[in-house]
Amino acid sequence: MKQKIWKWASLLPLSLVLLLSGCSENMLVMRPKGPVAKTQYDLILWSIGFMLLIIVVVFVLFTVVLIRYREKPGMENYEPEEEGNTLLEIVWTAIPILIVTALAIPTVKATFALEKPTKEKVEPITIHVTAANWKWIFSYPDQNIETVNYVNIPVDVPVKFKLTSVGPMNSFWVPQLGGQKYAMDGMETELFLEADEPGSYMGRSANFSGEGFTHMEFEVVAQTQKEFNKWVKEAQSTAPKLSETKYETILKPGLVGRMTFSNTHLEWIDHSKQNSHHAGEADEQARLCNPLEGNGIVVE
Amino acid sequence: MGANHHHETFPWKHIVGFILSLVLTFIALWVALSSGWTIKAILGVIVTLAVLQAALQLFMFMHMTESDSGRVQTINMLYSFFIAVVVVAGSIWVMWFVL
Amino acid sequence: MKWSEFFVTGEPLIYAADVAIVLTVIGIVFVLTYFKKWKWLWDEWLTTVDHKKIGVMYIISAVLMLFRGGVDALLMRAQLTAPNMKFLNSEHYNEIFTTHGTIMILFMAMPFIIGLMNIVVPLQIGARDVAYPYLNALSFWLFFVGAMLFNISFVIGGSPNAGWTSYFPLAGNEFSPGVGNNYYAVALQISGIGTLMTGINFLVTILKMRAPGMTLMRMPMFTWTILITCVLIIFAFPVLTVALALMTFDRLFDTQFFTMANGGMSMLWANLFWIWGHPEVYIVILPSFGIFSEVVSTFARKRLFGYKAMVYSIVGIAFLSFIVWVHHFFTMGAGAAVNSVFSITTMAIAVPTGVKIFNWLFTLRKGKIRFTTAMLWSLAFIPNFVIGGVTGVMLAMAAADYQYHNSYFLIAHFHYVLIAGTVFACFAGLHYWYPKMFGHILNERLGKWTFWLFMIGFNICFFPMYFLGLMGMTRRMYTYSEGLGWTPLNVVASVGAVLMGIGFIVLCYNIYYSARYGERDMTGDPWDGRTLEWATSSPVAHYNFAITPEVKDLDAYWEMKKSGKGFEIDEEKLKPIHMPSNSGRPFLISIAFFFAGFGLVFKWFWLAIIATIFIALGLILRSFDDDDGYYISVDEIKRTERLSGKGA
Amino acid sequence: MAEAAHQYDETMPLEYRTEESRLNILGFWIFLGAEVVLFATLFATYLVLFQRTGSGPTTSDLFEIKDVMIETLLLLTSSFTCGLAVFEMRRRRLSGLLTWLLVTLLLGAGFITFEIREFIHYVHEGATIQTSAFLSSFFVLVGTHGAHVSLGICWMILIIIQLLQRGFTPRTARKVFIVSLYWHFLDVVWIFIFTLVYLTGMVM
Ligand code: HEA
Ligand code: HEA
Ligand code: CUA
Ligand SMILES: [Cu+2]
Repeated sequence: MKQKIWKWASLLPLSLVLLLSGCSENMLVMRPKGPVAKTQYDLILWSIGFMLLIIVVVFVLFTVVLIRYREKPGMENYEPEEEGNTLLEIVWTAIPILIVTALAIPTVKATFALEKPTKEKVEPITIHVTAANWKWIFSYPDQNIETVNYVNIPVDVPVKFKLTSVGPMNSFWVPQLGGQKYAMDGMETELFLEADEPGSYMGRSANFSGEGFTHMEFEVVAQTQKEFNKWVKEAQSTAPKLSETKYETILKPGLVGRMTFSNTHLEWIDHSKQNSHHAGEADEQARLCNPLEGNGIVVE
Repeated sequence: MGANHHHETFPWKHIVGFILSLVLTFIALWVALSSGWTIKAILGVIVTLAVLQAALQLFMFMHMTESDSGRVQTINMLYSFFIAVVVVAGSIWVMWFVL
Repeated sequence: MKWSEFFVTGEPLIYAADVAIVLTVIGIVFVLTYFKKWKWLWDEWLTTVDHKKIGVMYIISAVLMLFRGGVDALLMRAQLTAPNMKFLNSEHYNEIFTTHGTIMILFMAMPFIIGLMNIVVPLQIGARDVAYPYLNALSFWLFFVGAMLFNISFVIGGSPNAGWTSYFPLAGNEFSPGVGNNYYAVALQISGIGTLMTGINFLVTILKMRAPGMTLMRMPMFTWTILITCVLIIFAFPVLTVALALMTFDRLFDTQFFTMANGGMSMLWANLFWIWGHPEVYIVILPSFGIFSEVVSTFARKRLFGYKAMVYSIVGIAFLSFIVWVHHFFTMGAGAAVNSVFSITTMAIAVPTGVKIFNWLFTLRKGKIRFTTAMLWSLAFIPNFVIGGVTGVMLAMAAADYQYHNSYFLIAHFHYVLIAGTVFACFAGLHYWYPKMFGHILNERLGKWTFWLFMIGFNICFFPMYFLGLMGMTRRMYTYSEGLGWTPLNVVASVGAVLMGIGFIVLCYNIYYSARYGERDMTGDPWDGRTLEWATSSPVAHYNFAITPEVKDLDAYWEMKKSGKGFEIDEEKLKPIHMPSNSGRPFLISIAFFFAGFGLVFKWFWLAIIATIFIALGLILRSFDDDDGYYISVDEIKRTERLSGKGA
Repeated sequence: MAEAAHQYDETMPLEYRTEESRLNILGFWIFLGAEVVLFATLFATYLVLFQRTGSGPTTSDLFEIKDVMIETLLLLTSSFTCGLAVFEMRRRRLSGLLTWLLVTLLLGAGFITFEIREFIHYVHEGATIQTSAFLSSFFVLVGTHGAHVSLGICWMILIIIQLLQRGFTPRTARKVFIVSLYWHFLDVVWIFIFTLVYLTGMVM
């Protein structure tokens, strides 16, 4: 029995070490590439420290108790009786309160900080994000560009994502740049992110939205300001115009590849306004959103 | 205890309760429609009046505190009102940003 | 509607299920007929109002549902083992995680706990039965038909597929046009009503029917946790009732609560769902804490350390559980103030829970620990649950949760608390109270095999998921591509799941084996127990206690034994015992509920209306029912007591 | 329940005389606690949605104070007469009990009639349960209350029949008492509907 418990107890820390060393490459959350993700990363590390401490204390106590107080031969007349111990109980109420406080303060600070742009001096760039079944549409109102399933951003510039959705809720998540926020129909949520380093970052929907949800990935390409400007120019001059009919076909349930347009759908519709596209056209909407009537989902 | 109840010959308690509830209702009506106060003040007052009137029903008509379970019944009602407030106020607060 | 739409078609898996169901039904009918057991089934089970039998039926249903939910889990793990698997397509995967989550929480964990509480609570407080035996039967049958209704969706009409949380607008008509989500709304409603009635029933039972001398502060800890759980049920389930009703209206009558048009608000669903949903997870964990308390103190042979603090901490947890729900949607944008407040209330729950953990550890300290199977489950709970709990606190940190939300980190958290908490407790309770239910002990050797297989498998399965979450793997993905580095950990997880499956099979075998060869429990007190249920014979006489025991202290039976007498039955003091009569009505009313529900699911309103008339009829008959029950004579009690070796 | 089910305690009102009755009354109180939360959820829903009228009418377009006041007074009075019924019961006057129960029942029926008229009126104006989130939540909240009142009426009829058949017994007395709790409770709910739905709707 004794060995078994030891073996088992050693399993967890061991696997922890293995996992941390072997897979850290892929642990996107632990490899932040921007100030938002960095804030969260610091908070996570801070909390992991306390959690490990708690786990160690409990595990050590547990093991010691189990080994020392097993029933052994010769204990027949041992009649343990004990009611409690107020002092001890105060200790293990007080210490958790302190730990929780130590966790709560930075949490509240970070939570408030993440509502604001990451930099004060630099004017943020605004990008509207529309989640639709099952693709991500990005609109740059100032640049007058619209992209599908990928988004280019300049590094070191705060990006203000304005999120909304046509249909089911989705969640906009780019682990290496920062935590997620929901995109919901008929309303708008705001998420500030920023990249420190040029590179390509995986983004995906984190909230289940139906059949094609698994494939709702997008790429965030962080570029230097110069490259970004170049891309904007190029897109503005070479990309086709988005027409309303084209836009409707994009909205149809299904998967699409990447696209770029030199205007945005915001010109004629803003899904974040309640009922902007629904009033009186519920049937139309039902037709659009009903997966059975759409062209079906294309899955590899 | 409700035991004293059966010795009474005239339902004083009920009549007083009824008159009070009418009075409270009409005050609420006047406050809402004719007082001309600010919306906040009106809402505050009429909600308070409603709570008063609910308490009135519970004590005057429903004999909440009687029987050997009176305490449990009272705690139960108070707690359910607490949860009710949490649900109503909480929901409004949480979704305020979209309302 | 065409028949081809009515029955789910076109899937080998489902045809296999069809065949299995038909064969099982034929098999059951055949066996019952062949052995002439119909009358027995009706008299002894379908019409029973005995809390012990109702409890057994709850547990049997729960184990069946554990099997169903477990098969779902294994199917999901099979699909996720390798990248780009073609085993399940998206539609099927979506249905499977939805039914897995719903069944495991509502039709496995809850009824398992309710089953144990049915069997144990009246015994622990020295009562003859619950406050409302008839209602208790109705509660069970409502739960049961709700569960059956939910399960047949698999072969008739199609399963719900919007997740156990069924967020709108996805769960609305626009995006889920089939009947699957109607099943969700209606089946949960029916069994939820049953649960609410159970809550009221047991609250009154515990408050009013305790043996003389058993003050609140002398109640066994399990009974305490049930008392508080009932409070949670009573105040949380009405919220679910309303949420599901609104969902039903939206889906069947085109109302606009959660729709995207005309002012509807999908966030409101999430809000209502979690106002119920968070207390719900404590509804399944508090009784588990109670079970662990009983088992730990019995096998450490010590009184529970810090009994009072244990009581206050459950009250504290229950209170807090109603003011934390927003932590399930920190990412919906309610703002920093809202998130901060709910962050702090959530983290606060760590404090009373920690008190409990340390009190258990100190109950063990200086004890005389015996490692029975029930004890192993309870011991394993402590370290495993702490892992789940502290990662819960990490989730509670709003700003950090933006990174964990809906990722496998979350999946790992809640399986750690649900399995190491609730499932371990159910297994501990099952092994511990098994002799009370069936009169024999579950084989310890097989029990330990189950334990080690399941417990190790559990860690292998879910520990890697924390890291999958940090790697960016989100929940509810039916597949993933190569090159993300997720494959090895997913393989590991699936291996763990298989181990758990094997553990479960060993458990089932153990039930069969012990029924045939298991050690009979002649004393009624096989574990040298501390609370009153061990003062009865095993299995328990249908009237429970021949005379009502008098309670002088916490751990009443332990005190009786220590004073040298045990629980003696003085034949002179026996009086006739009043018992409630059996009734077939709860069962029949519930069948009517089934048809009403089925009618609603398919919008066959004529069926729903006819069935509702039957329900009303049943209730009216009940109202005019003058049955006062019957008395068991002193002679019969004497005979029973002597047979069980308890009488003088 | 046990033997105690037949222990009489002469000092108590009839409805509390048996253990079974005491358990049932307490259970019903607890059920009412659950009902409070049920209605609170409906109120929360209504208050979150009532300004989301879509393209449909708003509160001030619809509500008319006269109808509402009639309903309110009918229900308030019925709660009073229901109290009188229990008062008569405690004085052991069957005829008084039956009379006041009947009056209560009629007032309740009057309330329901006016409510149905009100609903029909709204529907004629194009305000149906499907029109907007506001109206869905309005009809479901007020309708749930109305359904409770209708159920209460049916229940009272059953009890009147039983009283006529069996006269005063601990069982019938308990049933009267419980239905009276239910009835008063519905009045409590109505007070909040009156305040938070109608008055608030006319103010905003
Ligand atoms: C039995 C079920 C159960 C239990 C007991 C818990 C317990 C806890 N849960 Fe969990 N939870 C779930 C079931 C459960 N949860 C489920 C099913 C979901 C997901 C639903 C879904 O989305 O599908 C979920 C999701 C969930 C979320 C949402 C995350 C998200 O969606 O992004 C959060 C966030 O705060 C959370 C937090 C907590 C906390 C703080 C506790 C605490 O109660 C834990 C307290 C325990 C301890 C902390 C350990 C012991 C304490 C000590 C040793 C003392 C010292 C410790 C400290 C000072 C930290 N849970
Ligand atoms: C008490 C609750 C409970 C329990 C016990 C479990 C048990 C298990 N769960 Fe569960 N799970 C949930 C509650 C629970 N789960 C919830 C609420 C969700 C969220 C759903 C949602 O997103 O909506 C979820 C989601 C969930 C997922 C995520 C799916 C996704 O998001 O894509 C996964 C993935 O691995 C998983 C796995 C498992 C496994 C392997 C087990 C194992 O412990 C199971 C053990 C196995 C058995 C007991 C098998 C027994 C059967 C056999 C041995 C028979 C073999 C025979 C044949 C195959 C014919 N669960
Ligand atoms: Cu918005 Cu469909
Ligand atoms: Cu929670």
